[in-house]
Amino acid sequence: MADKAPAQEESLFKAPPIAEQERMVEAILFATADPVTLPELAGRMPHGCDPAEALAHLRKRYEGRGVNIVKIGDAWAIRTAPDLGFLMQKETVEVRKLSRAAIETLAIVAYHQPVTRAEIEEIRGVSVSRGTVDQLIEMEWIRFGRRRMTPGRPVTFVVTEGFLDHFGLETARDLPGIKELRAAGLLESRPTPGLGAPTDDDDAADDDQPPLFEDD
Amino acid sequence: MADKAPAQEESLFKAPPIAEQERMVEAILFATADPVTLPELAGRMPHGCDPAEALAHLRKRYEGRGVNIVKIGDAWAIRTAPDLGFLMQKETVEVRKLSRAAIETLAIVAYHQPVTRAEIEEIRGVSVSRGTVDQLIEMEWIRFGRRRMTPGRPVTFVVTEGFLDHFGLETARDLPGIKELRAAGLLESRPTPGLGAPTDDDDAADDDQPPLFEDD
Amino acid sequence: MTGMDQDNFEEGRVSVTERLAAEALIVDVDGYEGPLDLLLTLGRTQKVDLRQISILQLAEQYLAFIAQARDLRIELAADYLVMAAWLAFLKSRLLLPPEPGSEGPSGEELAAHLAFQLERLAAMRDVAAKLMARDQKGRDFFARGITEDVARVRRVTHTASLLDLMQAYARIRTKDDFRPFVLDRVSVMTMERALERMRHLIGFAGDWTDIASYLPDDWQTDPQKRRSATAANFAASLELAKEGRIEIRQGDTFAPIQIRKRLPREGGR
Repeated sequence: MADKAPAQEESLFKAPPIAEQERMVEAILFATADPVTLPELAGRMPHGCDPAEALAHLRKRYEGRGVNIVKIGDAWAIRTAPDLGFLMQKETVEVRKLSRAAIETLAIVAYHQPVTRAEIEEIRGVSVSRGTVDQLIEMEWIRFGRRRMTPGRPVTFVVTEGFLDHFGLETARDLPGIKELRAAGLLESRPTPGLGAPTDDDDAADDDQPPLFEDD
Repeated sequence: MADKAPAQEESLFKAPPIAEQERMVEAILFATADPVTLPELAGRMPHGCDPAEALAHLRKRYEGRGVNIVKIGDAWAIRTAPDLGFLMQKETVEVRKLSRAAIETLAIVAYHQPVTRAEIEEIRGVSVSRGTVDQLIEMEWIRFGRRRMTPGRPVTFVVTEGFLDHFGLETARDLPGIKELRAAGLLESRPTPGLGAPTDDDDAADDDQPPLFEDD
Repeated sequence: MTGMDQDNFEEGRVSVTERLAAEALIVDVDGYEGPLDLLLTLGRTQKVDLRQISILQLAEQYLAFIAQARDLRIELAADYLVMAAWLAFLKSRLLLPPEPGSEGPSGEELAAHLAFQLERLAAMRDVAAKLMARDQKGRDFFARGITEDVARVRRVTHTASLLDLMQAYARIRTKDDFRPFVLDRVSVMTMERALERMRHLIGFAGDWTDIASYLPDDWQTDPQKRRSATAANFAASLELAKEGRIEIRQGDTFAPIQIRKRLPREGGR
């Protein structure tokens, strides 16, 4: 890395050498438990820094170490290496036991997102209680996505960055088995023969509500 | 470090290689909410580990990095390198309206400069707190002028270039006079014969410091 | 829909063991996450790949289950009964040749869709389990324990506009009724001066005394001096009250303001 620094100094006028930028990214990531995005990094580092490059170096540096640099959605964080979890019994936080309904709902949102409540119900074959959805929202694992542009403009649900962080996923595309499911056509929304697509009747009343949520 | 591991393995039967121990210490120090003592480390690591040695290696590894291993009392923790503390601040600038006392004091200085504190108090009819004057000086809107050649040789206050700059004035003489204030509806229209802008009789003595403006 | 099945289950003909077995299956009906879940569970008993499941057989299993539940007088949610009705319809579609000119999807299409739904639900169950088996934060891997929150350094800058400045000056100038400006320091009493004076005097006053009586004699005649001294005395009184040295009272709006030395251990004002 040191050999790259001078070149860097030339191209980025006045910006600190890349080795120094790497230290900065290291300090910032170590200081917080929450993932930090590149724009956030850039905003806190001196003008002209290239956090993406510094991050790439840093990530390499921490490969195989007790803590690793991980990507979560569009953000970066340091997490302990999963194989060392056994040392952390003291730190283990009791994750609230999720009901089977909640776990299934979560999985459906993750694999089918953006997905409407009606679609979740169609997949599970049973109505989804408000409590289940509320619980997942409260845990900040799912959130409202964009409204579906279908009659009634139902709200959709998507998983959050917190969900990705919790399950150690870089993106929702890394969900286990998602490729196979897609290949098998099991992530398609197939209308019931003779019925058409799910109609989301219950959300029809909501269309006076402006679309509050953006999907990313 | 890798070359030390085999020796370590011989002497400490079954203990993980020192590089592995170093990873463990790294993960523990990272994830624990409080600084960790050596006995605590030993208690959490597999039997036969030598946390002191692992820690020494780790400490060396983090030398000059963005975060360092530091000793706090008897315990150890990972902390931001002292020179990078500035990254842990996010400056937000909040713009507030100047207090009434400050703006009045400022106005008096602007219209009557050079003016002593006693004169400001006389004009406002209330005492002027040190904080108000200090604030205006700190904002670089007023500064000390020449001392008045009167008993006690009181300091005077004048407005600064910064003041003129902020208020878009070329000189303090450009400040609207009483007539203009009245015309602008800022003064209740109650003309009093003989009233002009301040006359500053006292300043007549100050011929060593020319008044910045003439009244209208 | 289940009338024909019910005939097969006469109370007397059900043995105790059969009955218990049936109950074991049915009593837990609340445990099923709806009819689709129940169908999936029943489908598993066919021990075939879900893709090759016999929907006809499944429909029969389901209908038998519902019949048993009814027989045991177990309350079933409406969902289950709706599904039973639909499966009975599907069964008839699958068994009977389509009526000439009949509309709507064929029995095969309906069966294929049900098979798809079951497969999809099974798949979601499967990945849900895989998801929960992943390393989880706070269980298998951990975030930073000691966080250094980014200090929000709030730098307050003050600002004022020229209008503020002019208004402030106008305010000061109108306060004095446009009296020609003279540096008549002699007719202004500062609060500090009044405070100094009152601190000494307060000890000598016995009971409630009008603050007007604290004005120095030579400040009482000139209205300007009197006004300044009154204001200064009043401000000084407030300051002393704040220090807990005196008490202030005023009987009514515009009534004389009275003060007295604060007596120890006496509340009220």
